[in-house]
Amino acid sequence: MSGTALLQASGVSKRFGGVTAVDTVDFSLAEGELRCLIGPNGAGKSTFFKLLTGQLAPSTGTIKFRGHDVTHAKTHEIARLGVGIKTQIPNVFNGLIVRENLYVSAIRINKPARARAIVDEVLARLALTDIADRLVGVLAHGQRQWVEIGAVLAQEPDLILLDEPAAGMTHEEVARTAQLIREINRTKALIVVEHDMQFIRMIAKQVTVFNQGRILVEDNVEHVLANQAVRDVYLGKRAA
Amino acid sequence: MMLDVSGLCAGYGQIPILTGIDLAVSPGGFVGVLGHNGMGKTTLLKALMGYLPATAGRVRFDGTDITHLPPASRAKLGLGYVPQGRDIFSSLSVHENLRMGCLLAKTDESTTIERVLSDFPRLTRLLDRPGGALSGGEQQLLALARCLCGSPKLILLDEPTEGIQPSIVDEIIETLHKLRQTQALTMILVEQDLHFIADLADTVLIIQKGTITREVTPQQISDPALIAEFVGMGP
Amino acid sequence: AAPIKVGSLVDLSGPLGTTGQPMLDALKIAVEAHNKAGGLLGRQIDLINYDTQSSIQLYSQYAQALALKDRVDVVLGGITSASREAIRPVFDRYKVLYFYNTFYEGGVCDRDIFCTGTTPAQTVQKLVSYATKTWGKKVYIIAADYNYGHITAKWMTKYTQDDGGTVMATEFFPLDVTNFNATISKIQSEKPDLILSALVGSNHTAFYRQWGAAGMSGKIPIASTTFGIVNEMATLQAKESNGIITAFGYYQELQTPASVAFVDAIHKQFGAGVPYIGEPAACTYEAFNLWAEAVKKSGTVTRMPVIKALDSGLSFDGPTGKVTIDPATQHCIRNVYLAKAVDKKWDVFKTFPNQTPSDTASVCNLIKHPNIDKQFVIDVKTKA
Amino acid sequence: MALLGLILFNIINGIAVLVLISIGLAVIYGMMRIINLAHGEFLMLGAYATVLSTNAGVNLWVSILIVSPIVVGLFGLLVERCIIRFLYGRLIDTMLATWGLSLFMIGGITTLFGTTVEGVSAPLGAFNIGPYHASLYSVFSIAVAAAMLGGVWSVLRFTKFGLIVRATMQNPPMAAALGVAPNRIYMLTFALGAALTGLAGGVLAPVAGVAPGMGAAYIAKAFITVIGGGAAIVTGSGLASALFGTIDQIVTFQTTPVIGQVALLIAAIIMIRILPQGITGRFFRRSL
Amino acid sequence: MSPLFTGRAGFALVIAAGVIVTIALPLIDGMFGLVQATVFIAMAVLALSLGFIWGFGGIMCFGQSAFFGLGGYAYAIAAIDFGGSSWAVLLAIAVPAAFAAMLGYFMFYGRISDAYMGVITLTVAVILYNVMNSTSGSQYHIGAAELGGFNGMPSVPPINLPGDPSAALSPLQFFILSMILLMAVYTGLRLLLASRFGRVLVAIRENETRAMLLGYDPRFYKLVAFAIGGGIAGLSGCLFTNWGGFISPTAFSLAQSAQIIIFVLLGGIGTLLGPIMGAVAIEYLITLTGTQHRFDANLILGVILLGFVLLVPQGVVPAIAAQLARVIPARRRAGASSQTVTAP
Ligand SMILES: Nc1ncnc2c1ncn2[C@@H]1O[C@H](COP(=O)(O)OP(=O)(O)OP(=O)(O)O)[C@@H](O)[C@H]1O
Ligand SMILES: Nc1ncnc2c1ncn2[C@@H]1O[C@H](COP(=O)(O)OP(=O)(O)OP(=O)(O)O)[C@@H](O)[C@H]1O
Ligand SMILES: [Mg+2]
Ligand SMILES: [Mg+2]
Repeated sequence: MSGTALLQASGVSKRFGGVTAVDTVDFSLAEGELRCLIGPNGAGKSTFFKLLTGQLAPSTGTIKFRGHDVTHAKTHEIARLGVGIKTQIPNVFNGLIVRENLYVSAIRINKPARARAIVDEVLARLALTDIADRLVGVLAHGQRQWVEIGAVLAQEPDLILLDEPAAGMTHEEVARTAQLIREINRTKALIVVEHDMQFIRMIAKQVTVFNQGRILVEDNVEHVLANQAVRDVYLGKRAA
Repeated sequence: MMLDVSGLCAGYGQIPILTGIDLAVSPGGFVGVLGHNGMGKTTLLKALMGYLPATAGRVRFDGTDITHLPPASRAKLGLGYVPQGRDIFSSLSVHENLRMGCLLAKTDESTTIERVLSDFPRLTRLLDRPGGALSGGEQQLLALARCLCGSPKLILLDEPTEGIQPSIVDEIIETLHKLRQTQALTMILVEQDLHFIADLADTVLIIQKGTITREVTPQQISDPALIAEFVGMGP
Repeated sequence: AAPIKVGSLVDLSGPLGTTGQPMLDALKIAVEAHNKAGGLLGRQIDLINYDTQSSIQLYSQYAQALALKDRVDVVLGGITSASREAIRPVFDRYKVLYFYNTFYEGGVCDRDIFCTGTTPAQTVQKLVSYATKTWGKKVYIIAADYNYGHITAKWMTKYTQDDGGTVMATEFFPLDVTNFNATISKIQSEKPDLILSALVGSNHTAFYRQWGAAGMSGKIPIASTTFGIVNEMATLQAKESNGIITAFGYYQELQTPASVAFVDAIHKQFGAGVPYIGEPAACTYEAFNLWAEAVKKSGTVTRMPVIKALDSGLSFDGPTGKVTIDPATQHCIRNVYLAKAVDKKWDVFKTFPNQTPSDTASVCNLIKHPNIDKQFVIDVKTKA
Repeated sequence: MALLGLILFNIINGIAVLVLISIGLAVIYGMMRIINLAHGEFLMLGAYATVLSTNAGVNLWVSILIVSPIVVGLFGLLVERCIIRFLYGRLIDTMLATWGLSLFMIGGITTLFGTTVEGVSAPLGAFNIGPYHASLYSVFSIAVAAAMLGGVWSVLRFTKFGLIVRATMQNPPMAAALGVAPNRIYMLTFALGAALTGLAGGVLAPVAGVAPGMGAAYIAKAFITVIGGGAAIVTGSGLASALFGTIDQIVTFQTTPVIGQVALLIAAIIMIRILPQGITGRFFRRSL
Repeated sequence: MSPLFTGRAGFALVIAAGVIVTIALPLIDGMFGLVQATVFIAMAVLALSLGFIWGFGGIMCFGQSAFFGLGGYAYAIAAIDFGGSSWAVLLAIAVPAAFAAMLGYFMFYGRISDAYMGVITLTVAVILYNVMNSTSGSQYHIGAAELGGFNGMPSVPPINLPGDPSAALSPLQFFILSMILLMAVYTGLRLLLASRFGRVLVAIRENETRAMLLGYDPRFYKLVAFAIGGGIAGLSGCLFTNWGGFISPTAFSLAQSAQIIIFVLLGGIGTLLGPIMGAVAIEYLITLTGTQHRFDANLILGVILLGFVLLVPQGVVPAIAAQLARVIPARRRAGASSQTVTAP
């Protein structure tokens, strides 16, 4: 792997009682890379994200971010190193309005004036401006997804983890999301989990396939989608 | 008509969302609903299920007027609901979740559960795990299975393929097809996955800003250009 | 002429309501009696009373109301020492004469307050010496865990030792303790000749219940300085309370004419339903009458002259017998009675006339130092 | 030796009392997340029911085992219909309401029956452990406590009702979609909790100082026990009772009631510190 | 919340009202009115302290009386020992704040979840109550100040002009001082909530996980909020002790704790004006019930509360706000301010 690994997970496992959700995974991400993570339901993708963000502590193995060992670091410490995540089940501030959600995210490292600027910018970019003053708690599912993505962007992290960002989004929104991700990727590294293959195709370069907690294959998108094992456990006959 | 909705209006508190919904589903019919985020798809299903009071309009189900019935009574009449975001009983085991599904089952618990598990084999090895611990997709499967336990006449499905791996999506499609043959199953399906809808639905309704603006055939929606036109304009 | 204003401050609701109700009733009787007889100095008497709801904060609040809003000429009230200590500063500050009429641990030394209830020196000593003489010298003390309990326990110890007895153990119980089994076991294992109890409040009534439930009633005799103040007699069954001995300044069973008249008057006016009329009620009644005497004597209701009149060793023949103000302590020299519980009644079997508040006297002399205003904690000499 | 037996007996009895005063709360709080500030008064009502009906000539056992639970259960039902049901999903308001209710009950009882009432004394007399006497009635209350724990647990664990209750408490709308009418479940659960509390009150009546304000003495301990027990309401309350009861009794016997009480409280704090999720939050996760 | 109660206008409104009360009350009402009002104010400050940590920090504290009592005792002891009151007042705030900080560290860094915080705080209060109760007797003293057990500490010297112990404040002066302090606390809290700290605090209340994922350490924010709340409660204890010249363990009692909660709930949680109103309303009611003799005090209070909950669910201030919002259309506000963060 390239020496300039942004993220480096070696031999990482997570067990829940009997269940081994993540099983001795070696994973490495280069600066500015865009990586797609696919795999069957229950393969351990979200759990892996939880390990990367310190929401869970690995049972074994080590995780390094830019050389710092963050294996047992607290969630907020990891976030401060520049890791942002959109979780699978949206984590947003339901009692606050959309604008405030982004503001809280932007204000950590910025002065209020700058923070507001960022907020407005992100709102515009995600076409959230006209629901900017609604309580997030009352938004539709898809809208909440966007708000969460917005919060992550306003945080201006160097590595962005997206757990099923396109879930429940309409066709052209998926396209929009893909577009957005490519933009972001110009400056930042991302790991994206998705089950929507069209979406994956739109963005993917390098793809990692999880299965039963282990890495099944790691290759560029064409090869992966062509891979028989992947078809068997994941894609099914409709190779799309 | 299995379900007959006319001029249905509903919303949250003072906020009106649905502004006059008309739709009819014949027994055995599979109706797809397409629409942008925030256009009111979930709201529609919630209103049909009785979570949101109808501020105007009528809902008839299987001959009886259910406009003002509470959800439980509608369920007893044979309405099934698989909500968006699954709503698994997280501290109950998968098996207990299924048992809850069996409250309205015609056959006895164990046989019902066996039947359903045969349709969703993946759940078998998860039976005694806490529902909350399941992965997103596993939860989606469980929600569907739980709903089928009660063998409802009409199922309201809210984005069932969200976060499901492709092969399982296919399985679900097959399963639903099979059930459609084996049992007299009728369904309203809110979905973003066009392929899924095209495969199952025999009519597709486009919903915009709380009203149904177009009715199209599955064939049509496989053409992206048309879709862009129907659903296209942003929220 | 404008009516004279008398203020009353006792709990009518909450845990202490049982104690407060008869105190107010007694005061009403006293006031009405005077009004019928044409009032004081030719003026009618208005009684202004507040329900302090067993809350200390309300004591302060209403005390200020009486002093500043109603501008009363005298206040009678307070039940727990805590309530007294809460309102004493108020009446000191606004120069209002104040009578405190419940038996308490003693030691209050303040020119603006008269304490008409009994103190340990008057009751405990009698109780203990009688108990130790009749039952034996090995004593087990149980008391409520607050000032009154602690100080009373000290006196109990002292007097026990004075009578050549020994205290095997002393236990204090927070007021909200409801399970006494551990203690009951301890007592059984210690095998004392008798138990001295200063338990307080309805929660502590549970002790006598559990004591009975454990089949101990009558097995080890109990003497108490507090039994009865929250109507324990009414709550407990005869077989649970029979044989318990107490010492107080008054019992409603007392058959003197004054006593009988007093009790009848209250029952006539408020029905036989009123809680037991004990020392606090009687003392309140006498307190008012003492004050009334002083007002007549000094021909005014203004504070200092009335205090002087009271301190002239004024006395009054009340339901409890003859009560006399002791000028040095502004406490009362009064009779003390011993009684035994028999079928839910008190059988008064011994009288000790004119008992002086010698405990308070040992620390307080208002004649010498008129400007003190504090409660002394009398340190009781006991052997380790 | 005999003394040891006696102490042991007290410990078990102490535990039983904790179970009695907390089980009803455990059901109402654990199932409905309603912080019932009137819990102490429900106990009081149960005690009054026993005392009054006994004084009215009803057989003591009938009063305790039947009258009290029914009276308080019905009262609970009434409260649920008239007050609580309007406040579901509004924890805050239920607290306000139940606090008001507790005041109302204290006031009401005082107005109706005065500040004191002639209590009933414990039946059954005593039995001997070596040279010591112990209350036979305590044996009875221990039995009742055990029965309550076991009963509630089995209901929740084995019966369909239990399953439905657990599901409904977790996600009412979904339960409704499966054919359960949540309001009925709430109503029943609340009534059940009340009835249990009433029974407890009845059992305590002969060994407690029955007065309108008696509830205050129990409520704190009840809450500490229930919440300290953690997620699994029955197992939790049981274990917490065992832990706190033992500490309380032993320390009290060794030192003084004051220290005993403080020890209990400190034990609670330390326990929660060690097990931030309560006893059953850590172990017995899947229990009830 | 209606913008009427938020934003600068609302704030100005509230303060104006405060000033008017401060000036008008002494004119219209007599000495007693003032003294009475003063204790209500002390309670209002107390309610504010809980309203803040609970409504905005999401910290369920069932033992707020612990800090109230500590404040009271700290003041009493210091005032007796040091003569002058300046130090006493500072200690009355510092001691509870420090204690809250310690307790907070124990709870938040011990990852103790909400319901359990309730129990722990409640327990701590009960312990303090029991301990203070068993300090009767001259052996328990701090300097010249005897703790006095259940009977408490009577005749506590009142606040005096700084530096001159002899110049004790008159009831009028003390009333004005209390009023000023109340408004100061209110203002302070509003500013705090409008600041970055306040916004993050509320965000944490809404979703702790998300806050962490954004890089904030919830434990720290909660700790600070809790300590501030403790300090304010202490201040209230100090005012209370001054008002009655007296403090006793009942300050720590369960009843006291419950009452504080009720203040907040009645006024409306998630607001600052609410707790103040709630406190005054309840205190006034309780005082009233004691002056009538038809019904049992508890009975009346209970009925009123029940009726209130059923008729005005969301609490006084939100209810009023909602009403106003209906009649007066909400103004739009610019910038990243939000309905839920800036509180009335
Ligand atoms: N807290 C937990 N306790 C027990 N098992 C768990 C827990 N969390 C996750 N699991 C199990 O770990 C496995 C991986 O879960 P995870 O959510 O990572 O899957 P996933 O790859 O994200 O699936 P999906 O694509 O459906 O979201 C699943 O089988 C799940 O049941
Ligand atoms: N509880 C609520 N209170 C007020 N408004 C709500 C509430 N829930 C949803 N809404 C609003 O109703 C509108 C429709 O919501 P709905 O969930 O039906 O959209 P949807 O079509 O299901 O979107 P999605 O595809 O994202 O699920 C949205 O604008 C949303 O903001
Ligand atoms: Mg996942
Ligand atoms: Mg939806």
